Amino acid sequence: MPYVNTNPYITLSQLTAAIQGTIRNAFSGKSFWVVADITGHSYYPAKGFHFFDLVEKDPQTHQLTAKVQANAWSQGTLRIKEFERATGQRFGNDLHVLIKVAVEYHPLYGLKLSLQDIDTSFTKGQLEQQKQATLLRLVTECGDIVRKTADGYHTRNKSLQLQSVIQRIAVITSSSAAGFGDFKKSLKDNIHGYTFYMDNYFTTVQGEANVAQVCAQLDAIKASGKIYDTVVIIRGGGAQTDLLLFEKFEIGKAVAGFPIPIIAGIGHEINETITDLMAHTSVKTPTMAAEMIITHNRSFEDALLKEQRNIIIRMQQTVSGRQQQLTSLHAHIVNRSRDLLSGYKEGLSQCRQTIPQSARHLLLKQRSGMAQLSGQLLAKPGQVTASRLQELIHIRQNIQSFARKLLQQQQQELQHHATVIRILSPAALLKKGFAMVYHNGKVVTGASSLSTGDTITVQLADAAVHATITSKTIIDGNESDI
Amino acid sequence: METSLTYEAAYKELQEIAREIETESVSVDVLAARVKRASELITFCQTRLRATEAEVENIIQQMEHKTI
Amino acid sequence: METSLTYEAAYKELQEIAREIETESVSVDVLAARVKRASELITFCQTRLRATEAEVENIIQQMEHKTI
Amino acid sequence: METSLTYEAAYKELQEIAREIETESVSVDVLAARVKRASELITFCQTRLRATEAEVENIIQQMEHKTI
Amino acid sequence: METSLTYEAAYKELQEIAREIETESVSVDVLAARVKRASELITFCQTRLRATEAEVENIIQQMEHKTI
Amino acid sequence: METSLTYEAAYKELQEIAREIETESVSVDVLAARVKRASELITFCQTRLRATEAEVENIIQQMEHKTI
Amino acid sequence: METSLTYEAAYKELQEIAREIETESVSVDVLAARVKRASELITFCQTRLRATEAEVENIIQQMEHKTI
Repeated sequence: MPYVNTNPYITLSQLTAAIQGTIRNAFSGKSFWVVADITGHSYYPAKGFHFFDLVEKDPQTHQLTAKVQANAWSQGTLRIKEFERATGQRFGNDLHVLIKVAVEYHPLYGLKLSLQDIDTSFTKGQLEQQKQATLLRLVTECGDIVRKTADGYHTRNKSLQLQSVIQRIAVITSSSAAGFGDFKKSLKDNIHGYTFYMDNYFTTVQGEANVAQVCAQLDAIKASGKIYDTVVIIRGGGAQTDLLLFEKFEIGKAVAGFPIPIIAGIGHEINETITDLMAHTSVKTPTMAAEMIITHNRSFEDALLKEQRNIIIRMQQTVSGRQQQLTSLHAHIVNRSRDLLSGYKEGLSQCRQTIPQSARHLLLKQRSGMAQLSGQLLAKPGQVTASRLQELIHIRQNIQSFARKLLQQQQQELQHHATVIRILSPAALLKKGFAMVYHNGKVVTGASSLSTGDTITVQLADAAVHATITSKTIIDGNESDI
Repeated sequence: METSLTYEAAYKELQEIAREIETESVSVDVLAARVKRASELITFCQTRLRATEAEVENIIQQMEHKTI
Repeated sequence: METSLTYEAAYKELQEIAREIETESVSVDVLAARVKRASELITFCQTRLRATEAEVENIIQQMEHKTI
Repeated sequence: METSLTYEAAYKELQEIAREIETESVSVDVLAARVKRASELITFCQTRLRATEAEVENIIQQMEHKTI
Repeated sequence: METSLTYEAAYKELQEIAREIETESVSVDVLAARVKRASELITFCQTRLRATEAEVENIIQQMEHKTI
Repeated sequence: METSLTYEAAYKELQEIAREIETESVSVDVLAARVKRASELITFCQTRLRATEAEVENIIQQMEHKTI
Repeated sequence: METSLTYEAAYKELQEIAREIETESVSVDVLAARVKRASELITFCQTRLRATEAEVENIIQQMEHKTI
């Protein structure tokens, strides 16, 4: 049966025109900030066009949930260049971005999103987040070689002491890199004429995929058995972007734990990569790395020359100091010797003075002692005899007077006795009128033996009378008692 | 001069000499010798900084002959 | 003078003599001998010092020629 | 009177007689005899005393003549 | 005078004599001898002292000629 | 008078006699004899004293002649 | 006088005699003898003293002549 078109129809172009009209009606003059990942990116430098897909993935399943083709024409490409400069990140696959797009429909090419602007801060934040995650991982997983400190990160490599002179250098770089050329030239042409020995360990230093290569070259350096003063990592120059390689955990770890001090001269201006943070020293460009090495060596030479000057000055000071010491010692010995001699002279002359003086004095004293003694001896004997004579005279007087006195006294006593006897003699008594009465030839002292008629003789001074007693009266009074 | 002499050792020795002289713990008897040694050390370092490896070797040879 | 005498030993002896003379512990009997000895020691020390000075100066000259 | 009588003995006897008389222990009978004896003794003593006196005075005179 | 006599010993003896005479602990019997001895010792000491002085001065002169 | 008598002994005896007479312990019988003895002793002592005096004076005279 | 007598001994004896006479503890019997001895001792001492004086003075003169 012949095909009969019973359904009414329009042409595709009519349809696409309708779609285009609808979309234009809906989206014309509008633009949208969209968050999406980039895939399938391609860039045509000649035209300055970017073609890429914007996709969205399910966070859990990672299944695509949306996908739209996108492009960037001259205006968008300009924005992208600014973005790359600002972030240090190449616009390309796997980049998570916030972009401003306009929705366009073309009957021939279909639905496309046209990039009008790209949010630099958003990507920077993204990169920073990734970087912080990597750093956290380094600190947690490689705690023995990486440590967070108040002002950054401390690594084993940082703790290594640079040699006083850096002469033996291992360079990790790309052979074709312009930065390597700059580095070599700077070292070679140094104004001080320092010599350097350089071994090149070539690798690709761009693209995240080359992490293993860089790590392998580090291992090769270690395995070489040569002694290097430093390892210099130089990126090949060119675009300021594509630093993601140096943000990688593996490289960070290898650099942090490397036994030779690493100088990173990766060449960027924006911010330091993880490699920079982990390396011993980090400079902005390969030329600066060379300059740093030359300056380092120069400072050693300066130190040497400073010591040399010190030694020269001190040596001269020492010699002149010794000279002074010697001179002063010399003067001292001379002066003291003279003093000593004059002191001895003084002592001697004093002896010479005092001895005669003392001797004369001694003799004088003896002489005066002698004079005194002889004076005593002259005067005293006369006194002795005179006093003896006096004694004699005195004793003679005594004898005379006492002999006379004795005789006188004897005379008086004798006189006294004579007087007493004279007074008491009977003759004296009779003269005074007393009489003695005799009876029968005996002296009568009481009347008891006498009686009346008895004859008694009374003796008087001049005669004796005889009487007879005629009466007798007893006297009882004492009136005449003497 | 010792072949194993490093820049560090040379510098250290130099400092030691400077310190000795400064503290006058070096006697006049060895003063000249010390200065000579310092001179050699500096020469050694400076030469080594600039010369090629072969030249350095040569200098070391000469130094050894002199000092013995 | 003894060939084995060092500057240091000579200087020490010199100081000893100076101290002796200072403290008057040296008698007239030995004073001349001591002063003579001191004179010899000073001469010795000065000779040594000058030799050292010359030597040092020489080394310094060489060093300066090299480094400039 | 006894030729052997001394002044001392005479004087002693005299004193004895004087004491007897004074104490009235002698009777009038013997008093006269005692007084007689006493009188004799006094005479003796006085004679002696005068003789001695004369002699002593004589010696003294001589002494004074000599020493003056 | 003894040949072995030293200035020191002589001076000591001299001082001893001076002290003895001064304190008058020396008798007249030996004074002259002591003074004589002192005189000899002084002569000895002076001779010695002058000789030493001359010698020392000579050495000092030589030293100064040398050092200037 | 005894030839062996000394001044000292004589004077002592004299003092003894004086004391006896003073204390009246000498009897009249011997008084004259004692005084006589005293007189003799005094004469003896005086003689001696004068002799000594003269002798001493003589010695002193000689001394003074010498010393003046 | 004894030949072995020293001034010292003589002076001492003299002092002893002076003291005896001074205190009158010397008897008249020996006084003259003592004074005589003293006189001799004085003579001796003075002689000695003069001799010593002369000798000492002589030595002193010589000393002074020498040293001036």
